[in-house]
Amino acid sequence: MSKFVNDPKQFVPEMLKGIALANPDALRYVPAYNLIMRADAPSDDKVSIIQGSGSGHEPAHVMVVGKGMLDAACPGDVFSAPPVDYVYETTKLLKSEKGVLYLVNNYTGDRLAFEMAAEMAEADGIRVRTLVIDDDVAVSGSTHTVGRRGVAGNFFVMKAVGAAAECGDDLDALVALGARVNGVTRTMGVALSSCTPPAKGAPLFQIAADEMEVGIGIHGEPGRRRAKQVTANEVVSLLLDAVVSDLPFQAGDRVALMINGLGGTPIGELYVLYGAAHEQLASQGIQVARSYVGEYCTSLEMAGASLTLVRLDDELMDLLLAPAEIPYRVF
Amino acid sequence: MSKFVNDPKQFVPEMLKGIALANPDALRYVPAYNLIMRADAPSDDKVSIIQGSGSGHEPAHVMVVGKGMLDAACPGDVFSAPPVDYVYETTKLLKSEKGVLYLVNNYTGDRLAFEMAAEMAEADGIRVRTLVIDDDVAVSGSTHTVGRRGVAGNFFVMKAVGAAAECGDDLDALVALGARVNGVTRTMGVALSSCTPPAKGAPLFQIAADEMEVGIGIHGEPGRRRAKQVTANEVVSLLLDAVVSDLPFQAGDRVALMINGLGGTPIGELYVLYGAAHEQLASQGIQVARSYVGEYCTSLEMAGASLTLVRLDDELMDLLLAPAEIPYRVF
Amino acid sequence: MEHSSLPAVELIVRTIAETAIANEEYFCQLDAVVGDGDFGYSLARGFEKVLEDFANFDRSSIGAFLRKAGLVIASRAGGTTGPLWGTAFLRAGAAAGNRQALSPQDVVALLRAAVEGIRQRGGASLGEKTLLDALAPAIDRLEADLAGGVSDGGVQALANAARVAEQAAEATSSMIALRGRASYTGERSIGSPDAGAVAVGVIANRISAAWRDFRAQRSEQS
Amino acid sequence: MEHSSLPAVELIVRTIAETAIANEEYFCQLDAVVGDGDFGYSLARGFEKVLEDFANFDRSSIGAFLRKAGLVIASRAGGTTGPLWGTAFLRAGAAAGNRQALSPQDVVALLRAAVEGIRQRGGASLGEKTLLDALAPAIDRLEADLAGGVSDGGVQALANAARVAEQAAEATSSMIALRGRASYTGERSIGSPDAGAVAVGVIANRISAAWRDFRAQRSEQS
Ligand SMILES: Nc1ncnc2c1ncn2[C@@H]1O[C@H](COP(=O)(O)OP(=O)(O)O)[C@@H](O)[C@H]1O
Ligand SMILES: Nc1ncnc2c1ncn2[C@@H]1O[C@H](COP(=O)(O)OP(=O)(O)O)[C@@H](O)[C@H]1O
Ligand SMILES: [Mg+2]
Ligand SMILES: [Mg+2]
Ligand SMILES: [Mg+2]
Ligand SMILES: [Mg+2]
Repeated sequence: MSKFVNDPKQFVPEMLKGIALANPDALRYVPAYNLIMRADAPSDDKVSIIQGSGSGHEPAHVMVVGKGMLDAACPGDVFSAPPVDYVYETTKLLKSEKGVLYLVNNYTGDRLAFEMAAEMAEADGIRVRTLVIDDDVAVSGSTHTVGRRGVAGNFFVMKAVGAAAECGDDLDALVALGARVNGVTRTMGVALSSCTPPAKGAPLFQIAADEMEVGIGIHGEPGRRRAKQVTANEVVSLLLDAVVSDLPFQAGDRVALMINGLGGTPIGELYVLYGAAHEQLASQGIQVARSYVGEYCTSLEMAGASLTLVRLDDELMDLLLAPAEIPYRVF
Repeated sequence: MSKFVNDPKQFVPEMLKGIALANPDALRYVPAYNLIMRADAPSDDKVSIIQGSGSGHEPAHVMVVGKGMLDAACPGDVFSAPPVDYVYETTKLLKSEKGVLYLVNNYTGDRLAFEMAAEMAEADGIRVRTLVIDDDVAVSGSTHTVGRRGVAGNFFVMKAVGAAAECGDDLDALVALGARVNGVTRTMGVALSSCTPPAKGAPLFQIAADEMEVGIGIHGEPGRRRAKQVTANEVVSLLLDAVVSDLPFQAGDRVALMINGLGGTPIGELYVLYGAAHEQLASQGIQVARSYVGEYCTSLEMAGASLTLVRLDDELMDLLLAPAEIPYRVF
Repeated sequence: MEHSSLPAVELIVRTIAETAIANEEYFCQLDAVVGDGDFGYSLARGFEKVLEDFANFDRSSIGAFLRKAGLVIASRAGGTTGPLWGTAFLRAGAAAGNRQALSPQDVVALLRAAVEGIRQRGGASLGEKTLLDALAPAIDRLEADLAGGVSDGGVQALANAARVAEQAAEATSSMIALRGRASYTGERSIGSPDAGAVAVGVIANRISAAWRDFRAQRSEQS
Repeated sequence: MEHSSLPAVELIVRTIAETAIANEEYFCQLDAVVGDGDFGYSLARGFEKVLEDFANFDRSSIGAFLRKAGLVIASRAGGTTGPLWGTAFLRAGAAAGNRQALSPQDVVALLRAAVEGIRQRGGASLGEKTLLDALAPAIDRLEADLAGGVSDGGVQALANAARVAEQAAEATSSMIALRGRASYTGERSIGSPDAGAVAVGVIANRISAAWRDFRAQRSEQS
């Protein structure tokens, strides 16, 4: 296992400690609940936004806590939804007069944990609303009773509601906004390799060196099909076909285009994908008005990428451009 | 080869095209010379700063062109210094009354290319000065006639001289500043895996799954020794021992600490290293005043990390905190 | 199993916990085939905490005891497992109420309440390749065996129920997963049993053995 | 090799170029052992461009022709190779000046100028495991063989020089690399020959063969 790790069971806490040490003024770390929160939260003038999910998707979500994004993140172990307790205790610590907004990626474990925590928090008199994010077009069809997964597109929901919350928007407005963003956001990913959770010590699934998993989930869940690897341009075509036809995006649309690395793919390759996607979209009359290339929602060290499109309007563009300050930064 | 690539020989141009498409207003791309330059450069009120090196180290250097950082980057192929021509033509396009500053990582190929280009540009009446960066402590001792390598620490030189150039500092002042930053910057890296240049299609070197290369270079060059993998805390100890003792850094120093990913290591692991390094430094009385965790100078998809320390003073801190706008960004 | 008292309930809970911990890796492996490989981990973390706090659990009634176990599981186990298994114990506790002993019918009612909790919380129906597909038929069998009255304290009935659970778990192999992370594998989930269902089988088997030993000791002593 | 004229120089340059391109992968592999594996790639890209522009090179003199080749190599080949090989051709061109033909002594002087250019540009001394360690002894041998005059137009002298280059390249195996990317391998570079030196040997060998054929054709024709 070629990883920087001490005791694998302490991987998540040690990562969180590192984040806290790197951001002593901006963040507070509560080890008992894997909680990373803004040092200046909660405030009764602002809805508290909480996201939680399994770990291993960094920078999502523990590295995007800060002004204009999340107020807190309470991750579970690698690829495991957080225990109810973490969510409940986090909710109590982030309690605000304006209410608490849960952003939940649509996975059974996450939904159940937040649902139970919400019941408990509401019993304490805390106002909670939950927004479920499900941007992954790979999962579709009638057999999927669990619905679509939430993947890299959750960045846009966090960014938009984070910016709006900073302006003082109330809980219901934020839920409506988040639902609107989720409604115009679509993603599909492709994996070129597997990944190894530290505590497991072995790859999550097997994939041959010349194969790819089309429609991969961010926990190594299978997607639509296993196929032979193809060129970067062809990868972009098949991702775009699935994503564009789903909403559908149409000629004349202005979009944000995200090429998200899954953890092991260098950013140079992501830009090769970006260039191809930008041009293929242009040829369909879809204009990329804002670009995001890098790692936003990963699967440990998995080689692969996902492509997200968001249909923009002026309000959404403003929210995306609003300033934000988080641990995940260059300078 | 699990990579997103079309024709491997077109890997670098396609990456550059992607960068240009993602930043249509800020950047200009000149395919003939692999050139990425600020759209608003050159200006006779500002020294033009050019960096060039092999590709495969992204975001260095093509993704850090912009206000407050580089004015242009002209990379060679993957892990290969740029041809003289690229550097020379770039220099002509970036010609400024205030002069042109070359930032060159200390590798023979890069030095020779910039040296020949400088001779040619000076013959054209362009004022050029060159600053060689050599922060890697792995390479030392009397046998190394080529001197130390320039690695991730070059970020701090670019950031500092980039900020100072934006304030109108003249060429000599920038060279002096850059030399000063380089003089207080030290780095060492460790690799847990090899990497595969697209045009080569096979790993650059062989390393067993339980081994690490201590003191790795950013082109897969060997370091100090091959060893069995150890815990994250032990990795930090041995990197810090080498880096701290070299300058040496001392109790009472305020430093910037960078944990740089080499391309294939997820940021969660980098924060595990960061936490350990921060604490080990604190126990030596060295205070981390500014942190950088992420990818700054990579080796394609190599699993591994480097640790950089910079001794700070107030002027340098201000330069690091000065705003900058580059393609490599989160929002 | 004429009238199960708190010591009997403690034994069952402890046996579940020890089995979960002992099989952490096996259960993870099963989940890795069609799911995401964390089931054994989540289950073990939850029940580890149960054993850790065991001595201090509220023992004022069987219901209080089971509710406490449920809270600990829900609070400590991540994934889908924490909420589902936590809810199961909480509901069983609620069904037991402040009883100090359970009749065979109480035991069945308590198990039915647990199943109903899982069903409500997770929204799954039978045949969707979840632990319900092992749990429900095993309880059916137990109810049938206990209905006519038993002479051995339920030893044979539990053994039968465990066998049904194991067989039913095995039979989930032919199902297509429609719930949890495994559902993303779609058709590919066919051919491997559901991790949660197998866990129910393994645990039922251990409970059956533990109960047999427990009864044997009691009759020696008496 | 009494008096080499432009066609002879063209043949040599073309042979170097074709050999570099044909051995791209082999030279990369050699560089990968102790260096960073790009030597063959850089060399091939440079000489590809030489062949591409070949027809349009300035042919007003041997010096002009060689300088043009040097410029193209320096401008197109990356790595250390571009500046070093480019400089070598530029210096050889400068030494040739506007001559239309070269005496054997001119050829040696031109090669010495190339070596001196590499030495100045790269700062390497003999014994530091670079291409100089094959090139310098081969030129020494060529100079010695040509000194007494030759009757076969230099065919045998070139063959001898090529053999010396190959042997010297082989002998770099025991050296420790002190220049270029290979120097970072330190002690580990011992046991494998230097890529640049091997390339010089291979190229010298191909030049020797090409020259023999060229002379044979000429004598048939005459
Ligand atoms: N909605 C559901 N209802 C009942 N049981 C479920 C449901 N979803 C999953 N399970 C059970 O939980 C097991 C997986 O648990 P776990 O690995 O913790 O969940 P996940 O990784 O999917 O979040 C499955 O094997 C299945 O038996
Ligand atoms: N300073 C130097 N002087 C002369 N030859 C050198 C020098 N450095 C490297 N070489 C030669 O160049 C070859 C490597 O070329 P190349 O791969 O392009 O360089 P690099 O990858 O080190 O930039 C070596 O095998 C060696 O023969
Ligand atoms: Mg899970
Ligand atoms: Mg090189
Ligand atoms: Mg699971
Ligand atoms: Mg090389």
